[in-house]
Amino acid sequence: MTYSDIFKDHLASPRNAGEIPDADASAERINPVCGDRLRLTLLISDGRIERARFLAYGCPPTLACGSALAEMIEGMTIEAARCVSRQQIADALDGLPARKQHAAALAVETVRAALDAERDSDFVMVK
Amino acid sequence: MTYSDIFKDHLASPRNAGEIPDADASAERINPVCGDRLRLTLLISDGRIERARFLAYGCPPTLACGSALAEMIEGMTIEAARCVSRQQIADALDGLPARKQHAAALAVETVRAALDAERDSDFVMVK
Amino acid sequence: MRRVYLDNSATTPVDRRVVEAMIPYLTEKFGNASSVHFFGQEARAAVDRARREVALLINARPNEIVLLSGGTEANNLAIRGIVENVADHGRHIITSLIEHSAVRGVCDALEKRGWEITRLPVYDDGVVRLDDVRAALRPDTVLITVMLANNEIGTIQPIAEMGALVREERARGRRHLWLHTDAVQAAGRMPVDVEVLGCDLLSLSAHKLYAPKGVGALFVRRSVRLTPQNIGGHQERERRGGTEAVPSVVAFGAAAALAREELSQRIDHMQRLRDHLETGVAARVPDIVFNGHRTQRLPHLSNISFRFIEGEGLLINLDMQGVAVSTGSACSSGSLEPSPIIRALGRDDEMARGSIRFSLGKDTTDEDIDYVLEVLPRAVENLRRLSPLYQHALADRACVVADEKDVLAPAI
Amino acid sequence: MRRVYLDNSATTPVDRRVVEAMIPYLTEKFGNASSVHFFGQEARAAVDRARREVALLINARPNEIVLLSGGTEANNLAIRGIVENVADHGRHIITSLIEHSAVRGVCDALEKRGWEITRLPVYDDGVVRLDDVRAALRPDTVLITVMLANNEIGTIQPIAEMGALVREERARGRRHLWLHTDAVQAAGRMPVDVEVLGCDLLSLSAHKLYAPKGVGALFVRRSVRLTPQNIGGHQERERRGGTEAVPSVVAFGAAAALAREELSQRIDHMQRLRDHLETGVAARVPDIVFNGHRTQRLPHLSNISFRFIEGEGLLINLDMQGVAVSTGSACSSGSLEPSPIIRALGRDDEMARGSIRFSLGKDTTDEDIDYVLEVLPRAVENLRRLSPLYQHALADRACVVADEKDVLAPAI
Ligand SMILES: Cc1ncc(COP(=O)(O)O)c(C=O)c1O
Ligand SMILES: Cc1ncc(COP(=O)(O)O)c(C=O)c1O
Repeated sequence: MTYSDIFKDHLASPRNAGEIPDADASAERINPVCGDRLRLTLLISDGRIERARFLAYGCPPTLACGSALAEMIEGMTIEAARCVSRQQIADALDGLPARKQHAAALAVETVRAALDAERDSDFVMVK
Repeated sequence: MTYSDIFKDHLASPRNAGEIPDADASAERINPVCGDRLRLTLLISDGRIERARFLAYGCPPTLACGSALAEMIEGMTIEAARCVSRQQIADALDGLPARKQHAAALAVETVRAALDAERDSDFVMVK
Repeated sequence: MRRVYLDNSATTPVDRRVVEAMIPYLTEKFGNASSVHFFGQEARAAVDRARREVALLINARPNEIVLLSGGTEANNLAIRGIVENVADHGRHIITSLIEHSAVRGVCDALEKRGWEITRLPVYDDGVVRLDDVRAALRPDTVLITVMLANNEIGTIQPIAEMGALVREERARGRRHLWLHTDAVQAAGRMPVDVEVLGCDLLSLSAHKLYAPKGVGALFVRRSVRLTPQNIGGHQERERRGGTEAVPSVVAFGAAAALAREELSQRIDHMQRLRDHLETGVAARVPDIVFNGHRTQRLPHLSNISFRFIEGEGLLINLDMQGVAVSTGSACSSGSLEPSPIIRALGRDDEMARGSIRFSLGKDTTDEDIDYVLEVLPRAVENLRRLSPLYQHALADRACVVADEKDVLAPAI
Repeated sequence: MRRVYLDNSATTPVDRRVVEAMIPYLTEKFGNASSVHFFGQEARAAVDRARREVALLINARPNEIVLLSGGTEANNLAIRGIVENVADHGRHIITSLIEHSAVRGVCDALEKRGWEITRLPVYDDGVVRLDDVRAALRPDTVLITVMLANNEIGTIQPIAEMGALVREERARGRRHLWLHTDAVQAAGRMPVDVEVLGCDLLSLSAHKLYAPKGVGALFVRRSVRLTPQNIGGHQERERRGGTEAVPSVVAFGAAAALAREELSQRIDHMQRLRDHLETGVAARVPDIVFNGHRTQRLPHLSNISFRFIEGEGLLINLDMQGVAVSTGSACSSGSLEPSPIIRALGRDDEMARGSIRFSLGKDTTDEDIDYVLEVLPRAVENLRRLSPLYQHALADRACVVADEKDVLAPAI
């Protein structure tokens, strides 16, 4: 269970850590198996993610995946962000141990949940 | 299972090894449990053992006890030789491992058998 | 980078003096202790000397010491060796909830094979109660196996009291009840005396006391009979087959001798630094809980739960700054495994996941501890800043302040 | 005194290069391979490297190697691990009459617990016949365990043929039949390739190939499932609990790499000297018998029965002159224990008691052998002069001469 240097760097200096006070979209997801948590807040304008901030509780892969995710999606279109895959996140960390793939899954799930919530709120507004 | 220096010296340079051609008394005894053999031949005159020679086959304690025995009894009276104990033989070797006491027993048995044979032959002659 | 090793409960470096004692037995004096010739006798004599030293460390006799491959094997041989031997007399085992995985694993495996296991609680101080042992005793109980000192929180169990209990039972005519204790963590860190403890079996591992990994011992009180587990050859009086690991055994003996001679210095030294560490952490880091009984514990160990964060993240952050510690929680195979030991104290999952074990050694220095006190608070703070649990708690506390115009709640 | 060590089948000295490879893992790099931090990862990486080297030595994959405490434990885990796991499918085991005491002892213990054991003969050449294996196979046979090379006479058994037989059986749909071979003596002395052998399990011990005592390995072909015997921790993929003996494992790996690189040189060297020894002894000492197949045997070993004398006496006499050898016979606990291996060759007790094993090593020299050829004939002669059996035989031969006016009978 050795972690890559990039992985460790994400742990030591998390990218985009924190919370956006008046976020356009947010989600907090819990991995029901192990209790790990990921919270994501986003500023969105013109269908593009302007800022992304994350908070995470749990084992190191969850922290690192949150960091990699938040860094990666900043500047992406909503569509692109919705398509971010586990593999992309794992790649950004130079790989994840086989048993720790669940952390990337949590990250993917959280960003989609946040974007779904955003879409729903748009929908509500239109209505 | 370490052997004493004296023990090893008996092994390296057995005392009184060999066989007396026209012995006054002799015996060969086999330890029925392990097959070890001790052969003793004696020259006796005036109730005293003038020469004692041994041959032995078997584990080192049997060889050493044969050597110690033959050395010890040369010059003894028949009565004294008959009374040689296992302990005396073990002492002459600076001790024997607990599991090897049977070798001293074989030595004691062999000298007594030889002397018994001698007495019996006297008896025959008197008769 | 400065490196500070505070994981001496996981393993210890081999003492230089021990290395020197062992090296000749790798090279010139390499004989097999079962060989009759000079090389063999030289090895045999060395094994005998080492066995005496190991025996002396725990006030046993040399022929009560079975040398084997480590603490795990000692626990396996003790437990399976006893219960298989007396399976006709009873199949009930008493143990605790905080045993090392070797004892826990063997008991679990025996349970599947038809034995019944009672696992005693340890309450919030991490200590088994004698009354619970007494209450758990049944006519078919054949073995009590409780560790002398715990590996994760360092709590010391009342083994001597259990030993007295077993002897009482024997005095009443009970013949098939034995007491085993895993003293792997205790040896070299507190006095261990099999006569004081009154145990029948006691496990030791060399690598916890500055000797190499892969060698250990089981004390087997004379007259106690075991079903051997590793069969072959006549070694160890038929109790454990296999060529004796002469160099490792020699090292174990040398380390045992040093542990005996230096015990009280080592205890004083480690306890002073450990207390310095705990005072320092308490002063610098809020929202922590010390785990385990405050006094009835080993002198070298401190187990702390840091709220809002998970142990492995902290461990890795400390490791990146050269500080080696351990955590009882291990998020492996995708399932939550908060430390079962900390859970047994009645703490919630968050506390169990956020626990860190600092275990000092005889060579730990004041500077080592100062360095930890420098880097640890920052590492905790950084992780907390990331933690949604912490942010939620901050928000809650802010409400309290706002509502009640009160100061921040004290550390929980 | 000059010392000549010809007991390399009992154990070997640790190679200087191996000692150097291992020492850092006693001191600076002392981590526990299960620890997450730097010290642990350093140890883990070293264990992985060593595992690869051990795997390469026998053409296996690293994850097919279970590291453990020696050849004895490997044999225990292999046999008990398999048969306990498939006890519902059958309880018949095929083995040979000349197995090492670890295999023999485990089989004997299983027999007491209800398994049936067929022990195959080895005839006068010390080799198991494939036809006997085939004939012994039953529907409830779950394991064939026959050693690759014998420790006392060095004969090589037809394991590849047994492997082919097992694969034939599998091709016919048989699912619960495995082949184990004890390669402890073979490794480093002949090519050992698990694919060529077709075995499912293979035992190794480090101290027979210039690494320390107390570490070994079991090859477990992937898909083969075992009931673990030493329980605790998650080490070795749950197949063997206990903290990895990192320094010893590193040494094992280094020694395995050297054994692989130097194999053919070592074989040539040892075989040349061994043949020199045998020719020399045959020329100088009458009334001897070479035990075991003349060619199908390990290159480093020679087993000779000296008529009329007992092995231990000769051993001690040689030892007093600095020559270390071994004997299969051991007159312990007052009962005759002539070597069961030599007895299995059909020789009488006298031959079995008078057998001596000379086992050479990679560092044995021409001078060593010359020295043995100088002291051995005298030692034999001295013991024979003491032997009543010899004197009787001489007398018999003298009669023959006297009666038939013939020359002395040739060596018997
Ligand atoms: C309490 C306890 N028992 C047993 C063991 C196992 O000993 P070993 O590492 O020698 O297998 C350990 C250490 O890992 C331990 O801490
Ligand atoms: C053939 C054989 N198998 C097994 C063993 C046992 O190995 P270890 O000495 O590592 O326990 C030995 C050596 O003693 C051996 O020669």
